[in-house]
Amino acid sequence: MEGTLPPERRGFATDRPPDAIRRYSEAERLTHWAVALLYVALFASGLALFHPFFFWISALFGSPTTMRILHPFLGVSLAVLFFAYASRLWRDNLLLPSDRIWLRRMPGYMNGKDETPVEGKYNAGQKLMYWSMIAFVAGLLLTGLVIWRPYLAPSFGMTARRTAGLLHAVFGFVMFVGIGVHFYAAVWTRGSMRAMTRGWVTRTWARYHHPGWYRRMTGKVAE
Amino acid sequence: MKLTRRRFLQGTGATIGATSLAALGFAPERVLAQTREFKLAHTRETRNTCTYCSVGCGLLMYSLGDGSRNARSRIFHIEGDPDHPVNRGTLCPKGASLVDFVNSPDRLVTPEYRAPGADAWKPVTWEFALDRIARRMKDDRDANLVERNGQGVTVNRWPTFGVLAASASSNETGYLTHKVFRSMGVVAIDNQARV
Amino acid sequence: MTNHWTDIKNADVVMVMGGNPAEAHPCGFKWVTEAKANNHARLIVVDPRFTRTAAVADLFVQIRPGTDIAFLSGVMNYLLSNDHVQREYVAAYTNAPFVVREQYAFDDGLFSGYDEGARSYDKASWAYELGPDGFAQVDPTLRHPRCVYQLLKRHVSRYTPEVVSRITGADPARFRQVCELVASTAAPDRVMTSLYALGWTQHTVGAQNIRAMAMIQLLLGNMGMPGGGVNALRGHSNIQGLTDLGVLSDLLPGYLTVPKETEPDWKRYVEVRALKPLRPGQMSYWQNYGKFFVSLQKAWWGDAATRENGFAYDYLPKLDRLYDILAVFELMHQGRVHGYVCQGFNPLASAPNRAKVTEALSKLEFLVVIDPLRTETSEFWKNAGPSNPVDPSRIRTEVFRLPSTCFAEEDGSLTNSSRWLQWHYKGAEPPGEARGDLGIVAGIFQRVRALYQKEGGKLPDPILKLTWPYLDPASPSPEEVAREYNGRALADLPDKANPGKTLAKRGDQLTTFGLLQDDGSTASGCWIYCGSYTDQNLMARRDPADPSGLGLAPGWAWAWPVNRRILYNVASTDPAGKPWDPRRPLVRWSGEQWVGADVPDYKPDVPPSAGMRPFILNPEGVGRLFGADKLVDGPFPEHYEPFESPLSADPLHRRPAARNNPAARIFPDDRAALGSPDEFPYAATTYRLTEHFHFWTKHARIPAVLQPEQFVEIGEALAREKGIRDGDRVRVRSRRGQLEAKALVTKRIQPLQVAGRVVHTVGVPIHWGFIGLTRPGYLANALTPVVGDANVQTPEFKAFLVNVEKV
Amino acid sequence: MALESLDVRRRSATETTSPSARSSVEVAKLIDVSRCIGCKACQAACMEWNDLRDRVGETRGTYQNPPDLSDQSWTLMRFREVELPGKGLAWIIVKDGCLHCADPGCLRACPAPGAVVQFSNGVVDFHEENCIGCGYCQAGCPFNIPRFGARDGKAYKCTLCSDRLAVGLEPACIKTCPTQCLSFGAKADMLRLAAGRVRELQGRGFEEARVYDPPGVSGTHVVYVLPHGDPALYGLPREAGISPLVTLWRSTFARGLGVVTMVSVLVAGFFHWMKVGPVDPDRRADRKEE
Repeated sequence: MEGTLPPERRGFATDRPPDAIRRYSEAERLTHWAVALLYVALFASGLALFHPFFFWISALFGSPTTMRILHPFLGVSLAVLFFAYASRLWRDNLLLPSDRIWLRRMPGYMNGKDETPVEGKYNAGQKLMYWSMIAFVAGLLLTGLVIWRPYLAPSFGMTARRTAGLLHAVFGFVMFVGIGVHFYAAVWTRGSMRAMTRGWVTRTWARYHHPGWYRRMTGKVAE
Repeated sequence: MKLTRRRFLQGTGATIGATSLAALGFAPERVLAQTREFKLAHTRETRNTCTYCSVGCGLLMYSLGDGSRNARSRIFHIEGDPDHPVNRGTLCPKGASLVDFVNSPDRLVTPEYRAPGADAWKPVTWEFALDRIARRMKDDRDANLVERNGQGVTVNRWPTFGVLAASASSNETGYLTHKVFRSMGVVAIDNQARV
Repeated sequence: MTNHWTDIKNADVVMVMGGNPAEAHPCGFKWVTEAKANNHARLIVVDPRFTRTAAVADLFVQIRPGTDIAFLSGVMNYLLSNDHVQREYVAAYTNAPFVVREQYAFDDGLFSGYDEGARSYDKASWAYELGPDGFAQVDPTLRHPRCVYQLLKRHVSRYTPEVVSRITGADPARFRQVCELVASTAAPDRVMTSLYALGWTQHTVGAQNIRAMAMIQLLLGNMGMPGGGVNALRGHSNIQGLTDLGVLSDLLPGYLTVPKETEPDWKRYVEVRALKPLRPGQMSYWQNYGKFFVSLQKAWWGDAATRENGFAYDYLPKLDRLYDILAVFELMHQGRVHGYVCQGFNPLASAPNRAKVTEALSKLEFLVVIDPLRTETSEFWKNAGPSNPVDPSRIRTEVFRLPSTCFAEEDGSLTNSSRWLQWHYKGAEPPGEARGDLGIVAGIFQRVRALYQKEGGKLPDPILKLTWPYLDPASPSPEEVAREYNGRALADLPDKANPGKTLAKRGDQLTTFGLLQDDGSTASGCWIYCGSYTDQNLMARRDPADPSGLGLAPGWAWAWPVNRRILYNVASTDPAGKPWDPRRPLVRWSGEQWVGADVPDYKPDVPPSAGMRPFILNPEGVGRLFGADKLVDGPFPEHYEPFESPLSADPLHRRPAARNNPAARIFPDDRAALGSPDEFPYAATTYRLTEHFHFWTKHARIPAVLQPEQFVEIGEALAREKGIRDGDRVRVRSRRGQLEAKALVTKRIQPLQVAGRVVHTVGVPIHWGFIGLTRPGYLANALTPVVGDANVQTPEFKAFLVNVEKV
Repeated sequence: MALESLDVRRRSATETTSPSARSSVEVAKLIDVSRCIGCKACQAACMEWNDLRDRVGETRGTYQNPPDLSDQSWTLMRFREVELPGKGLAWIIVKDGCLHCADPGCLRACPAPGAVVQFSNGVVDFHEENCIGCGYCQAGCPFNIPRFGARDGKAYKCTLCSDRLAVGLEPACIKTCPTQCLSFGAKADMLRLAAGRVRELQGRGFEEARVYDPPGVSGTHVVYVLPHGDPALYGLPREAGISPLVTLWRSTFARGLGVVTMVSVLVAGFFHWMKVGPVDPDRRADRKEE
């Protein structure tokens, strides 16, 4: 069956159909994937420190000590890139009253029902993901700074360091759950991955997932 | 222990095996929970007395080398002598850090000479230093020894030369110092007991 | 120490005054801890500062520096007026019953016989009333108005608690507690020990400070007792040894004294020293002086010391005056000393008035420094910024610096404060070209002797004929020298009790000074050390066993005299020879002879009924409450203000001559360098810290880490007044110099109410200088005055005046 | 009591039980503050034995030097002058250093396997070759003990001279202590000794004297006798225990739950895919076109 599909419709198709719509700019994509790679490294190293079952991961970083030294630097890099990226998206992610309806019907979509038409570039789920990522990255950054040896930790009190250590782990955990949802959603909704790798989506995809945005992008604006 | 060739090979083999395993990350658990090697094993132990105050604490000194010709001994650790009836193994902070006095960077290592008006030391040989000291002493003694006082009483004293002896030197040093300088007629001999 | 370190554990009360053993002798202080833990002992600390010893004391009293005699006399007054004395002991073993000459008097701070011009006493009146038999008269009832007991009672009656508090600043309630605790040891089964050090000696009244305590101990019956005694905690590892060996300007080995020029021949010299008993049946051990002296001369000059030449009496120099270190630096300052050897001694740091010492050393023609370390003295000519601001080009002194070994690199013996001679062994090679002191001294001597052999010169005989029987003349071995000071028989010594037998064969090492002879048949370089190196080296013994449980360890090393661990130990028994305290039996009369855990300090076969008293060195046979003519500044201690006192008026005497110790010597330029309280209002005292040893450990890394930088201690009240905070830099000035250091503001030095005014004390730890691994600092002796104890010239480092300001 | 792997009770970041067939006598150091003269011999002996040399610092208005514990100072005398009501001036001098907790917070917090080891004799030892320098041990410690090397970034603290203990010797500080402020032996013996000292102190007017062996960390292998009682006077926590934050943070249960939850997310995604499959509007559009 796959073989019968036009090339542009296959998973990570590289042939851009002439009527494709650009969804993410090159800069956005590069930043996104840089952040994603950093996240993977951070999550892996964080996991090694979080639970001894995963301590073997530290060997992938050369040595446990190198891993411990790298982790905070990677974290700060992630935060810088992430916030630079996120700062350009906040307008598109403002929550609208219509988002409430979308959210209410979300379990339905997850079970195969069609989506309620979405107003903006992002649906309510994506918006919530956006805001929660801002919260988690900020939380991880701040708590991470407090326990960053040898640079910053010594200037904080022990209660602050203990609290930060605990919160860092909690944020890391919750963030993993969020990122899991994010990643799965991207895989689950065919075409999204291509949008973030190649930058374009098909008209069908846009019309289906983000009709408002589609209308704006194609000029077929009702307003 | 006699080291046969076979035993040697076994040992080497085991060592190579162990190190390569460790390199692969199979460090034996034992290494992970090993304590530091005991640093005094097989070292040479000498008994001494603390050089500072007059409690006279007993010391055990540990030095490099086993006394063989090619090893130059140096003390690297000192602790209290548990048999000593007074200190019973204990030492005060000064005694506990005696090794840093013995090996102080400020220890003198060569005879030195400072000429009149000079602003620096010049390293000299023992011969030079001792010859010149003896010369100066003899000249001064010959010039200033008082053989008789005003009443004609034999007094045989040399008042222009003095000695301060060390109350941290041994009895033997103190005795010989006293004997040598008193025989020359020196009256101005003192040690720290005066101050 | 009359007793020894371990013996402190036997005490019921430990009185620390004039010392700070927790800080200066921590491992000796261990035995105070033991006494507290195992004997329920109480620890009293009396000091101008709340020291580390005070930190673990049961009772601490702060006093003004230099007022110890007032405090102790107040204690004596309490003991005598409340009859808290060990009556039986006092009557039998002290000179309390002795009647003093009628001419003796004391009035307003001066004893009879004072010559103000000469600043000295004619001591003729300070003597006992002698009977027609030549013996001192006694009144066993102690009621005679001129008996020592009554005189003492009268003398100390002025030191009422009010007067004590007025002079010393001590809190009256706490003074009273001290008196009560001290008095509790008047019981025969309770003992107090006294631990003191330089806090008592470094005063113009140093010897009398110690006498005052000795008198208290006699009144309480604590001398000779295990857990008792008056215990000098000596400062250096072998300061006891060098004192025993007489390496002092006026001493010869074994507490023999250097002849004076008023003693033209050896007979006269011995006569005035071999004192006859003052009471019937007494031993007066110094009667043997001639034997000790002749044996010394034979050790030094061998065959050249003959009866005909008075055993080479003229080979010894004769004194015309004192040549103590203060006098020598005065002479040096006048340009009258040309050559000087400093062997392991750093006088620039440890002699008073450092500015004067620098000037004096600059006037030398040559200076020889023998030391393992770079001392400040050896570099006195080297500019080191403000802490040694000299111009080398103007200093013409030739300086030789010879590297010597340290303790770890030599064999030999050291005598600790317990009088134990302990042998030690070389553990490593010295660094570089450093040589042992024996080799260095021999090197100098061999060369001087060779010059006299070659060139002749003035009086060569004492040098040419000095015995030098060492296998390697350039480097005598410690064993050879030790065998020499122990002594040997030069001829067979016949046993008078068993005709035909000998006590020692010719050439034998002697086993006891009892064998020494005054006919030249024995040689011994230091009679009190005789018995230390017999056919074996007893100093190297290592048996820690303590069968008596009293801590004597008789098989460990060797103690002088004759391995006796507690001096005057027969005084621990009552006049019938039974121990005062049956729980602590040291020695006793068995019915036939003296036996016990320690070597009895007595003639072994004389029964107690014979009336011989236990203080066998004294012609009286008893301990002296009345010092007679032994000290130059009075038969009783009297409080005199330090030469620099924060009080402008004498709180005790009206007579100006009695303000300071009237018999203490002070040179005119040093008197001119004394400061007045208007300009320098604060009392100051110098002292050690536990982390450091004098000026050595600043060259050692760990001690430098533990106490890295110079500081002075200032009480909170004074600091507030001066706007000084912890860690500020302050300048401390005296009339003689100044230093800059960090301020350590503390609650441990409180201002005292003294004679109607407030006196602040400033604490000046020593230990820093311009060379070493610690941060550079100033030599504390920049501040101190050149005036010494009237008897032994130990400088007054413990009480002087300074001013303090924030830099 | 050779301290080799079989004498290990626990290792950091090791969820399985360490080989611990042997059990040796539990040891303890007793610090009787009433006997301490603040001579710093313990500091000197510690530096000397362990071949450490702290830097030559400066004086800041106290006898306390160096100012704090460090990778070169594993023990430190802390000095405090206190006016105690009714008792006058007290110069409180406390030897600070690792207490070798029976339940060590450092070991619980440490994420590096084998960087913290607890031997069956009670010694809690840092093995710096395994240390990654994260600082969690500091957060875990109720007594603020571990310090990091400036050059190597590794955590250091008192080892109770585990190398000396291994050959049957007492720790260097214990051996040197001139006044028997420090004693060493079996913990049971030390507690008996401590109880005796407390009784003696009470007889000397220190009615509040007590033993400090905080139950919050299941007891320690360094036990104090505090003559004035109140631990706060000596700079010790009144209620010592591992912070609940750290307990939660490093608890096996919470972390296990975290891991399980994270794995569950992955599994849930997989199941969802199985059940619902992907959303593919392009494909759906094709179908519509068909």
